[in-house]
Amino acid sequence: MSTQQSYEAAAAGSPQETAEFDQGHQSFIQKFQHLLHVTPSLVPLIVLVLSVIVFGLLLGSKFFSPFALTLILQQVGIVGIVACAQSLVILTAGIDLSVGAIMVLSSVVMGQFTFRYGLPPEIAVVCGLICGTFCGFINGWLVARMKLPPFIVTLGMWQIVLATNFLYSANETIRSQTIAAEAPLLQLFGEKIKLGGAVFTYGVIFMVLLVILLAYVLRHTAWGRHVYAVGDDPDAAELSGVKVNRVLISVYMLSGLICAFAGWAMIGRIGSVSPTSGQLANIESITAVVIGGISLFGGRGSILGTFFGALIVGVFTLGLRLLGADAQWTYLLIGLLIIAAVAVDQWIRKVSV
Amino acid sequence: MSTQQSYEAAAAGSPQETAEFDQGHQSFIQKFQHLLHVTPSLVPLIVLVLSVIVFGLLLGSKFFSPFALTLILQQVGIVGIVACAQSLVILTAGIDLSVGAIMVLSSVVMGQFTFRYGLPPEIAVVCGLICGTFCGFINGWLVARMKLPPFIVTLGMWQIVLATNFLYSANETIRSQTIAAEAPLLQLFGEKIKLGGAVFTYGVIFMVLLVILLAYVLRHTAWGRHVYAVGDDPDAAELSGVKVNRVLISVYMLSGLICAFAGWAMIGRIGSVSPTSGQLANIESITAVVIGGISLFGGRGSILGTFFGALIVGVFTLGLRLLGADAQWTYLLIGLLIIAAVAVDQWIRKVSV
Amino acid sequence: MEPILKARGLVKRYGRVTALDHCDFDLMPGEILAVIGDNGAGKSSLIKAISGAVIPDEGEVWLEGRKVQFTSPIDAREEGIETVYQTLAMSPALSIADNMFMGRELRKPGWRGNLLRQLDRARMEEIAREKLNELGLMTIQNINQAVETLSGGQRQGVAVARAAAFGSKVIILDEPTAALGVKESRRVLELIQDVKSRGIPIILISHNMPHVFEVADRIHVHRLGKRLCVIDPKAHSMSDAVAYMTGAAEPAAELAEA
Amino acid sequence: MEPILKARGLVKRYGRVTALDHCDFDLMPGEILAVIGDNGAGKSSLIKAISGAVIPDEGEVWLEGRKVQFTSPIDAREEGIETVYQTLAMSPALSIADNMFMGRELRKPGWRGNLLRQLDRARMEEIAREKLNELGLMTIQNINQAVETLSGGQRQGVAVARAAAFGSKVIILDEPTAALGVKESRRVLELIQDVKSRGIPIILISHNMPHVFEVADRIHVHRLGKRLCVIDPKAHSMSDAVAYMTGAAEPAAELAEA
Amino acid sequence: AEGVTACLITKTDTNPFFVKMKEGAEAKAAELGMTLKSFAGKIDGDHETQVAAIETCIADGAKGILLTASDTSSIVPAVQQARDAGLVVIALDTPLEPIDAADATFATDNFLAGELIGKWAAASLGDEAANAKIAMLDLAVSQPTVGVLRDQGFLQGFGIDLGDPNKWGDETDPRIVGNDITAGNEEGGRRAMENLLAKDPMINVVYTINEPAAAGAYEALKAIGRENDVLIVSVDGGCPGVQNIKDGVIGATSQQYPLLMASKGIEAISAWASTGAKPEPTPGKAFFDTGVALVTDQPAEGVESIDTNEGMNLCWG
Ligand SMILES: Nc1ncnc2c1ncn2[C@@H]1O[C@H](COP(=O)(O)OP(=O)(O)OP(=O)(O)O)[C@@H](O)[C@H]1O
Ligand SMILES: Nc1ncnc2c1ncn2[C@@H]1O[C@H](COP(=O)(O)OP(=O)(O)OP(=O)(O)O)[C@@H](O)[C@H]1O
Ligand SMILES: O[C@@H]1[C@H](O)[C@H](O)CO[C@H]1O
Ligand SMILES: [Mg+2]
Ligand SMILES: [Mg+2]
Repeated sequence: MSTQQSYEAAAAGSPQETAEFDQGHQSFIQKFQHLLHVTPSLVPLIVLVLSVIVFGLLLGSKFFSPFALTLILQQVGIVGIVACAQSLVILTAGIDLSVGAIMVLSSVVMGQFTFRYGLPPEIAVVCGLICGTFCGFINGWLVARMKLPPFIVTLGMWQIVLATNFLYSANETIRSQTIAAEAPLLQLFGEKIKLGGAVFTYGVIFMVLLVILLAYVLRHTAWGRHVYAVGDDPDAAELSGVKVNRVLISVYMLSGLICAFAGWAMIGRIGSVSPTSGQLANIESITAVVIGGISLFGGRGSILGTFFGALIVGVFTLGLRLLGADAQWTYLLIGLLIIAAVAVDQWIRKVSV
Repeated sequence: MSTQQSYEAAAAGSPQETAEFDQGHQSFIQKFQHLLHVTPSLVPLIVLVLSVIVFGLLLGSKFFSPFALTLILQQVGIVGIVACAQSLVILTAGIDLSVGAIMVLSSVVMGQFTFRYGLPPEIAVVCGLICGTFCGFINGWLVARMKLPPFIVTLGMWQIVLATNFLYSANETIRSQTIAAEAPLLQLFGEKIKLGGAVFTYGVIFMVLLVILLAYVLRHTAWGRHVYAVGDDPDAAELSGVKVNRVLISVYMLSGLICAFAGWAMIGRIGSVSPTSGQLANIESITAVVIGGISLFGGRGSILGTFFGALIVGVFTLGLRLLGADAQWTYLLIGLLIIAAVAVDQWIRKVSV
Repeated sequence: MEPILKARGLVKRYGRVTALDHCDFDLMPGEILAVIGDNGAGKSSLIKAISGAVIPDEGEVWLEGRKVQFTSPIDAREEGIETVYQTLAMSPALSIADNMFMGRELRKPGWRGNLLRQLDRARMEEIAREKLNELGLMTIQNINQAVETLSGGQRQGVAVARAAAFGSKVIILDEPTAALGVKESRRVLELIQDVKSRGIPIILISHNMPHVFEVADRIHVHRLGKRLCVIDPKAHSMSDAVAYMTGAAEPAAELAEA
Repeated sequence: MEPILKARGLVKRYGRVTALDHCDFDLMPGEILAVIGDNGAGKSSLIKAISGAVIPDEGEVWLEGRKVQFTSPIDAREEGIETVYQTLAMSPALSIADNMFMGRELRKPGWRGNLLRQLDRARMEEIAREKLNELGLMTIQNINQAVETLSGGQRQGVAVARAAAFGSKVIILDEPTAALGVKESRRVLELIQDVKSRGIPIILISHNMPHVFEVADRIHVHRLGKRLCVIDPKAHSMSDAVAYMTGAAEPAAELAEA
Repeated sequence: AEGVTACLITKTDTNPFFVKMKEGAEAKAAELGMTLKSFAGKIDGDHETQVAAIETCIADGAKGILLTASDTSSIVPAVQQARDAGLVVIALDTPLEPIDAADATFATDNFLAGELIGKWAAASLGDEAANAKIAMLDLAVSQPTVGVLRDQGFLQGFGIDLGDPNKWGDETDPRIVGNDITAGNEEGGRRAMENLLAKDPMINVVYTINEPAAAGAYEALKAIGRENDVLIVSVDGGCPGVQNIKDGVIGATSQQYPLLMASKGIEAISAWASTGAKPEPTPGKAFFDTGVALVTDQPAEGVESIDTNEGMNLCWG
């Protein structure tokens, strides 16, 4: 038992401390770069702050008023909530093209259960939330158990859920006045708190709380770390003891649930229950996620980034419109700005390696 | 120079042939499985053939006629061409959300250059092709040189190109009759060859030739192998001597060029030059690619698969309409069938490991 | 004595490639069993088949006399079988501590752990640091580094530290020292003997003959997808082992039955 | 004599981690230079910096006396520097032959190659097979296997075979035998000597002291991100080398200048 | 009304109909020295973008909004918010639900537009109308209101029992071969026509949601050589559409007047800004009817129509 190769013994007297290096002149800039490096969501935050400042300078008080700034929050509210759901799925290296459809079907269920079947609105809301979660479960089950690509699963579900929505609702809108009179609970997220000129709807507050909650869960719980691990390398995660299927199914279910909440919040925002809403939710939520710095290949990025990403688009949209650009020019400029925002992001990241 | 550890010498007399194993009873099924394994595009082909058979049995000669079958080819013609472009980009682990916009802008350029500026149609067509290639070049440059995520780049370009298209064309359609009278070259791809009841448009023939050409290039040229290597692992490709940036830019340029051809083919199909066409080209082309078995993570799959993927969607759409499903139900069923098609594909693959 | 882990007639084919060809396997309680063989002989495939990472086409596995059928590595882990795969199985973008505690994270004590289910990062980092120091990996400067930024050997060290810290019934190490330096390899060997002294049997795959002969109680020689023979390192020389595994010599008939 | 490859004052930092700390380097024409050091000492970072795979924060590199600034490994390759990276740099989904000829594919003779630019698969496969056989990798049953399905050692063998086949001015091998079996490692050592006899200098990073002392003309000892000293294997023992690289002993002052 | 800001919010920015509406509004605004800001949904039926646009107009301090609503009842709370903030809101083209949610409405009657082409088709076929085979080329699966109104108006005019008048596709009349969707463009029109032709190649009447869809349907018919024995009817009466009637592509179309709607709307905002007066509706109707006219070169008995020369003069209004 002691065929030990003799030269190996020479290593015995080696020092026992961890290596340390003189970092040289650690200037402020270098410290800042390091901070950016360890907190990637700071980058979209910087882009956001820069764009607020630029539009503020260009537009003055029209833009830089509590009213306009909180208006942006309201305008990105729904997309922000949906983008949270989308972030979770994208973190697992998936994609959810059915978010918009699930959102609108859930809101239709809330509305129709109340008005068609006469259920109490509380129960109808719960049914809507269950509906969303169930759609998410189907997505998750197909992705995790059947090993189908998320893109296809949710593309299929998008069509299925949307068609179901149109068939079930018979394309009928439930009018805002009716809801306000008979089931105001459905419009809960439309309630506002006013502070000076600033207007915060419950929907906006919900979005902010949701972002904080998810940021906590992703960072500070085991489940959160597993979400990252699954997105990073599912085989490695499986081999090192993560119940990959369970994590995937739970992520898609949670995504469905959040979309159902978004559907509820949407009733609050637009007042009525309309089966044609939410058609742009897919592309807008994915845009927010990607501008926010989450990799479409999974496992990298943070939910705070998504939040800032959604706000960046909101700021650009409102700012450009107030500057008087007309619709096609706005689209064109937003296209340019999206690319520019990500280029700045990329550049800051590169500087900060 | 001969501290060689003595025991290593014992390996000297080891045999020099490659290991071989008795494969046991290589039944027909096993050989078939192996074939599926080495030719992954066979799987969507099988799904395609199965669905043609099923619809043929259900619908009889209404579906199983040369007319209906070639009609499917015509209906998937444009998507098929665009899906070729999309496949190339997705093979490099990218995605091109601007395909539809590039297609329609190119067709508008061909039309407007002919009719607004009075250029000969040959030159206008060339300008349109250059326009598409140039849009692709911008995409490629941003992806390769600026290292921006393809999703964002092409999302931005989508908005930019589409807005340019609407601004430039002033939303004016150039009518089919005018084109037929003054610049029939623009409608070239609408010309047909009839063989019995079967109708082949030049557009369909172009699509088939394009698929064959790309299949050859991807499989049998160095550039083709580099496309796969870049999609597989760009760092590894770079380290092993592939000019990754050059490959990426060339892929996006080629994609733009193919989209411009699709735009030309579209003029042939719808007769007129219409700035509102092509709105579904993104999602439909990606669907075809994914159903055809190309991985969205790049580096795996074949262009033939894409071709079959496009045909599968075409068969389902027409088949269901002929079975009498109305538009909403068709939509729902196509959702189900897309999932089912990929599930069958996955199952066949699993069996064949 | 009954083997703690036993396999019979394992077959695994990948298309036209045969990785395991009716392979047998035995691990005795408390022993260090080395598995040696040429590149591509099927060693990794063998341990994947017994740890649930791949499902064999044919053949059976017994753990402590019970027939088991692991369908995932989690099944095996829940039975106390801890494996360091050759590919290391780590999440590149996550930190060292995250990776070490993946699937068995520690929570904060009290309500923050129970109610908020908050992870105890500080403790996990501290333990991770300690385990790495035990292996002599003093060049890891930042315990929060993403695993993908570690050097080849550092990465391997993290994987080995993880298995040693958590294995309870069997520990499987697939080439644990391949990328390690002289000092770090030495530490791993010490660790292996440490684990053995806690009564836990170890399967060690290695190409390093001096190391194998130093620590192994028995040596399973793998060749062309099957167990060629099992030899006693005290009764055979390294040259014998090398000759058998490369096919330069045939083992005596009775060895093949060992 | 002028070094064929020379570097002075290389620095590479990754955030808070220092990988190279004002490191010097010299490779003489026709020699085999071994680089040894602890895990994470910065050996891979060093060769990445001189082969263009990473761009150093500070420092300069000379090739044959000319100052060079490689911004990508392709630049280095075009100068005839061929590298086997520790991570192997292969495209997992592509076949062995595809990987070996990546970036320098052979085309069919005649119009099919010139006009249709058709690859000569048959010849590439044949050459690939031959190169692998030279390394004794007899277990590779199917030359069209995707690299991701190869065993750890087989994969490494493919990478080494590639470098040996194409290197013209300098060949750099980062732990080429780490995952290789006894027989296959032996072949690689023979190959290294073969290459040297063709007059091509080699940089060899390895943790295997007997191998290093067997083939190296000079040994560069790397420690904590810099060159600690350069020793002559005939004048020093393995124990000396190990003591220097692990920090257990300090080299004599004059060595550090070698 | 110098310096007054007005907003125009349309359903999309990609439909020539709305492009013309925008041009009309811009011209009028320039004439009156007003600033016009125009907004549009990204796709037809995109309701949220319209809500955001109304909010932006409020934040921008505009005096009035011209709105073609994508979702006629869902938009009402947002409209109310604008009115509460002192803006005048005028619905163009599409009445809100309820119609008095807007301060005024300048619109075409879309149901009437459909009815006219339905009557014309039935009258042109004469006795053959009883054996007609009809293809219905609609807008989108979401059944937006314009689409439903025109579709159902057409069927009513043709003499077909509607079932539920709030949705299409529930009719049982065997003369209807099927409904398909076109997205309102040429490509969708061609594909939908092909699908229905594969179902029944003997279709002889084609209703289309608008003229681009009609042009696409025509290409499909031409491809099988049936372009001359099928009646295509449509809605809009845009200049290319009227030209297509001249060329025999479309049989008849119901013409609307978006430029008129827009310029009237701008005038109304200007009046509101200077005098606080709101426009009056057409006597006997809840809205100001900008009118609809059937354009065809083959007038049918019992259906009033104008010919293409007049249609050309009036196109886009
Ligand atoms: N997924 C797979 N697909 C196809 N062939 C495979 C796959 N995995 C392994 N093989 C093949 O099976 C054989 C055995 O591989 P294995 O990894 O078990 O070898 P090994 O003995 O561990 O080799 P090494 O010492 O190099 O790690 C090899 O020929 C390998 O190419
Ligand atoms: N991309 C990176 N980001 C952060 N740190 C890095 C990165 N690459 C290397 N390092 C760190 O730099 C140091 C040197 O790494 P390097 O890979 O050069 O070591 P090595 O000497 O090759 O070690 P081994 O023998 O284990 O291969 C290590 O501490 C490593 O963690
Ligand atoms: O209401 C509009 C117009 O009438 C036009 O025909 C376009 O389609 C509808 O949305
Ligand atoms: Mg192995
Ligand atoms: Mg290294």
